[in-house]
Amino acid sequence: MSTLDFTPDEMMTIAASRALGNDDVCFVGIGAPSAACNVARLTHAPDITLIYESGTIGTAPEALPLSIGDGELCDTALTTVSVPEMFRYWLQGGRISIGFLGAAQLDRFANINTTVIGDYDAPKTRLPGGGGAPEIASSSQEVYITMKQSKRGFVDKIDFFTSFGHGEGGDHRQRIGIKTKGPTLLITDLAIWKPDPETKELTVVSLHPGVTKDDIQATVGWTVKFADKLEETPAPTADELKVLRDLKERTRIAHEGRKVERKGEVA
Amino acid sequence: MSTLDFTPDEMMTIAASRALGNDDVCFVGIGAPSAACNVARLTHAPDITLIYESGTIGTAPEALPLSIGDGELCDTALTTVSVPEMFRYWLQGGRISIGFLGAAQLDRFANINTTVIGDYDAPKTRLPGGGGAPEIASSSQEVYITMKQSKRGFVDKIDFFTSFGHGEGGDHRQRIGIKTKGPTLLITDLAIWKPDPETKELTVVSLHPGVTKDDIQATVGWTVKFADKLEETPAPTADELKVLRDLKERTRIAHEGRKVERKGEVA
Amino acid sequence: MAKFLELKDAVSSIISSGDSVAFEGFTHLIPHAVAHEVIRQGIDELTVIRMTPDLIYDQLVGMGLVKKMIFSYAGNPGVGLLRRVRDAVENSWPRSIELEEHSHAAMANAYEAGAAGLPLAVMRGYMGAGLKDVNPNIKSITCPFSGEELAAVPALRPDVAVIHALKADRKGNVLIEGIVGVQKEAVLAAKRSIVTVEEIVDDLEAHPNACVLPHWTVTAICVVKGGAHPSYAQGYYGRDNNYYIAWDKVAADRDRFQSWMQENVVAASTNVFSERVEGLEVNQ
Amino acid sequence: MAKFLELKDAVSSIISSGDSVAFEGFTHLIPHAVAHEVIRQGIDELTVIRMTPDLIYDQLVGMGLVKKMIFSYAGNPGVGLLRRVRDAVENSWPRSIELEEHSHAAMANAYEAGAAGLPLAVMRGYMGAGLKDVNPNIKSITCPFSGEELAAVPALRPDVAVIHALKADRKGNVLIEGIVGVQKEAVLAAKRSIVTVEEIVDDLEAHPNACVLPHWTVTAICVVKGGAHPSYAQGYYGRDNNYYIAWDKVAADRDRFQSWMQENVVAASTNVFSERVEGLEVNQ
Repeated sequence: MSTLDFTPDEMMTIAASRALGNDDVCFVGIGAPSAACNVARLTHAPDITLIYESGTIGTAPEALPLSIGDGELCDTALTTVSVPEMFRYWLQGGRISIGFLGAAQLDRFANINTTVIGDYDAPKTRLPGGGGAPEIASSSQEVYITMKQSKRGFVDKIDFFTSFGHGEGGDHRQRIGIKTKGPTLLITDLAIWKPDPETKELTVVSLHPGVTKDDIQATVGWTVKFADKLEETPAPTADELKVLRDLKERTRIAHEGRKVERKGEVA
Repeated sequence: MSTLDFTPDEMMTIAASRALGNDDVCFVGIGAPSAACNVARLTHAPDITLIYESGTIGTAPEALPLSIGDGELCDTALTTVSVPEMFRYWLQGGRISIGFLGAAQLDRFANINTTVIGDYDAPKTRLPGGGGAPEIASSSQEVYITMKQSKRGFVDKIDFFTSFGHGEGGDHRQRIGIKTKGPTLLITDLAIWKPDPETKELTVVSLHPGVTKDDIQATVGWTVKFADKLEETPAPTADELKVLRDLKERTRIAHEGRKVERKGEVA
Repeated sequence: MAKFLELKDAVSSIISSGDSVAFEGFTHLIPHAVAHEVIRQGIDELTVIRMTPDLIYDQLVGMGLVKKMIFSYAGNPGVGLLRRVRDAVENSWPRSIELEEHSHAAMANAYEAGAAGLPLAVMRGYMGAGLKDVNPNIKSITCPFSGEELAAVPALRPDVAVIHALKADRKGNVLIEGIVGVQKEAVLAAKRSIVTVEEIVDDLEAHPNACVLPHWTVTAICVVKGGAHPSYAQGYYGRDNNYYIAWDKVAADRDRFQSWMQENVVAASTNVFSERVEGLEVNQ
Repeated sequence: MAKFLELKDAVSSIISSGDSVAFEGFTHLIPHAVAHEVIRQGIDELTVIRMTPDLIYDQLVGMGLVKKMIFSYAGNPGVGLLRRVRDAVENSWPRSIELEEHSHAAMANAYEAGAAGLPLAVMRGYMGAGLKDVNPNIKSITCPFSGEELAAVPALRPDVAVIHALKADRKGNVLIEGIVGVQKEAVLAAKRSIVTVEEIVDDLEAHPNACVLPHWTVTAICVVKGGAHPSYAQGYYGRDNNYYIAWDKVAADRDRFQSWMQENVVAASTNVFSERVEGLEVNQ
C-alpha cells in the first residue's frame, strides 16, 4: 500500500458506494456489489433499499453475506418474497433503480459474459452462467458494473452475450426494444468509466489516485478512450475506510463460524 | 313441513353434503354450497378441504360466512393466499376436486347463467355476473350444482353462457378443449340429477321424499328425463338435521352482530 | 416515497376526474373511507376497477361519478344484487355506464400482470364462456410449445390504486394481513396509490414473509381508523354484516339512496368511520 | 395425501432412474439429505432441475447420475465454480451431460407456470441475451394488445420435486419460512414430491399468510434433522459457510472427490445430518 493508505480493491468498493443514493433501490449481486451497497448504506445513504434476488427486500445485514441468500439477509429485511415474485413484481415490474453486476468478461460496450470462455458447446472454461443477470441488465432502470481490470476480463470481444449492455453501441438497446438505460457506470480497481453519450463506448472519466493512463491501457484488451476532462477519483476518506474495514472484519468473524471438527467436515 | 320433519331446503343441503368425501378439495360458493360443504365437514367428512375464492385454504368456520371472505374463514384456515395465487395455483393448477356452483338460470346441459336476464347490452335484469364461475366450471375436476327448482331458473335456453356445463351435450366439452368432467351432479330442493353418460342431458336419478315426477316437471322449463331406476333420496337423519340446524343457529347469532345504533347505521 | 397526508388532501392531490381508479379489497379491507371522500369531492368521469364492486361502487355509480366499470362480480356479497349499479345498467340512472366485464380469474391475473410490468396476462380461461363474445379485451395466444390456445387479457395499470391496510410504520411501510386479496398487485400495478390504515406503529412486527408494501411503492398514507367499515380489518374489527343486509333497502329506492348519501357521506366527515366500528372491535 | 416415511423408503418408492427431479431451495433449505440418499441408492439417468445447482448437483453430477441438467446458475455461491459440473461439461467426466440453461427469471417463471397448470411462462426477458441462441426452449409470443414480443419458456413439470422444509404437523401440512425461494412452486408443479423437515409438531403456529403446503399436495414427508446442511434452516441452524468454502478443494480433484463421497455419503447414513449441524444451532 506504500504511500497510499488503501488498496485498489477498497478504492473500487468505496467509489462504487458513492454512486448510490438514499432513494435508490438496488438489486445487489454478491461480492464487490454487495460490499459497495452496504458501505453506501452505512455511510451517506442510510435509507437505500437493498434487494437480493433470493427475495429479501430492504435488507440491512450486519456482516456481508457469503451467498445471495444467507439467513442474515432475511432476518434484517423488511420482507422476504418468493423468487418468482422477486423476478416478476420487483425486477420486471421496473422497480429497481440500480442493478449491480459483476462480470468475467466485459467489452467496450459493457456487454457481459459470465457463461463460458470459449465455445458454448465445447467450452474452455464453463463459468457459472447468468443467474439473474440477463434480466437485471434489461429491467433495472440503470446498471452499474464493478470488476477488477485485467486483459483477461476486459476483452475486445466477449465469448458469450450473457447480458446485453449497449450491444454494438449507439441506439442498439432501443433498436431491440429495451427501454431501460443499461450500463451507465463502470467502477474498477483503477478508474471510473461511463459510456459515451452517443457511441455508448465505455470511456474513462476518472482515474483513481496514483493510477496512470498507461496502467489503464495495460489492463484492457482494446484501445481505451479517455474523457477530455479526466478527473481524479477522491481518495477514500478515513470514515469510508473505517466503515468498509469494520464491515469486512464483522464479515470475517461471522463467516468463521464454528470451530469444532465434526463428521462430514470437508476441510 | 306437514308429515316430514325437514324443509326442502334442508333436504337439498343435506343431499349435497352427502356427495362430498373426506378426500375432496372443494371450491366453495356462498349460500347453499357453503352450507352443504360445512355440513359434510361436520358429519361424515371431517377432513374435507374447503377453499373459498378469497384465498382461504382448509378453512373450518364455526358459523357460515355471509360473504366469501368473512374473517372467520381466515381465522380457521390452514393458510390464506392471495387471490391471484388462488386462481393460478389452486384452481387453474387442477387441485380442486369439486367446484360447487349455484345458478340463476340453468339449462338441461347444466350450462349456467348468473350474468343477465335478457340481452347483455340492454338487460332486463342485470345479475351479479360470473365471479369465479367461468374458470371454476372448466378447471375443477368435477362440478356440483345446487339450486332450487323453478320455471324461472330451469329454462330451455339460458340468456347468457356465464359458465359452460356440457354445452350442447355429448362431447362438446372435449371438442372445445376442456379436459375436466364438468357438472356431474345437480342437487335441488326436489331431486338429485346426473348428466346422461352419453348425451350429457341432466336426468333425475333420485326424488327427495314426498316429491313426485309431476312436481319436478312443474318446476322445469323443458321436458324432463327421468332415470329408468328412479331412487328415493334417503330423508335427512336426525344427526344430519341437528348439525345443519345448529350450524344455521350459530350463523344467525354470529350475523346478528352488534345491537347498538350508531351514526351511519343503514337500517 | 410514501407521504403521510390527511385523507382530504391525499384524494384531492392524487385522484382527478377522468382517472382510472382501482379500489381493491376482497371482502376484507375495502377502502370505504376513500370512496366517500371521492364522493364528497365530486371527482367524476371515473373508470373504476374492482373485482367485486360491492357497496362502494353502488355508491359511486349511484352518485353519477362513474363513466366505466371494469369488474368481475357486481353483487352485495351474501345479500344479493347491487341496486344502484342495476339502475345504471338497466335504466341509465343517473347516467349510463360502460361495462368491461371479466371473470375473477382474469381480473386477478390482469392485476398480477400489471404488477409484473407485463402488457398482458395469460391464463386457461373463458372456455365456452359468453364473456368472450361481449368483451373485446378477451383475446387469445397460442402456446408455441404445446399448441394450446390460452386466454389473454390486457394487464390492469390503473392511474390510482386505493386500498385500506392494517397499519404502517413511521417510514411508510404498509402491512396487509389475513385475506390479502389483490391489493398488493393493485398498488404495484398502479401509477399512484392511496393507502388508508388503522394506525401508525413504530414496528410492523410482521412475519418474515408477510404481505408488506415498502414505503417507496406507496404515494400517500392516511390514518383512518375504521376506514374499511362496513368491511372489516382483521384483528381490529369484524365485518358489519347487518350493514350489508340493510344496504339492500337503502339502495332499492332512488330517493332514499340520495338522502342517505347526503346525510351519511356528503355531509359527513372522515372521522365518522371510527364511530361506525364501535362495538365491532375484536381482540387482537 | 402426505405419507410419513423413512427417507430411504421415500426415495426408493418415489424417485426412479430416468426421472426428472427438481431439488429446490434458493440458498436456504437445500435438500442435501435427499440428494445423498439418491446417491446411495445409485438412482441414475436423472434429468435434474434446479435454479442454482450448488454442491448437491456437483455431487450428483460428479457421481455420474445425471443425464441432463436444467439450471440458471451453476456456481458455489460466494465461493466460485462447481468443479465437478465443470469437469463433466468440459471433459465429459465421469460422463457427458446435456445442459438446458436459462436465466433465473425464466426458471422462476417456468416453475410458477408449472404450479399454475399452464404449458408456458411469458416474461419480458432474454433481450439481447445469448442463451436465446443456444437454448431451443426459449421462444417468443406476441402480445395481442400491445404488439410487444415477449419471451416464452415451457413450464417446468418435474416428475418429482424434492425440498427441505422447517416443519410439518401431524396431518402432513408443511411450513416454509424465511427465504422461501421456489419450493412451493416446485412441489405444486411436480407430479410427486418428497419433503424432509426438521421436526413434526402438533401445531405449525403459522402466520395466517405463511407459506404452507397442505398435506394433500405432498407425497412423502421424512423427518431429517439437519437435512439441509451445509445449507441452513431459518430458526434452526445457520449456513455452514466454511463447508462451502472447503468444498472447493474437495471438488477440485477427482480422486479426492471420490474418496470423500465414499466416506461421507455412500458409507454414511441419514442420521449424520443431525450431527453435522451441531454447533450451528441458532436461537428460535
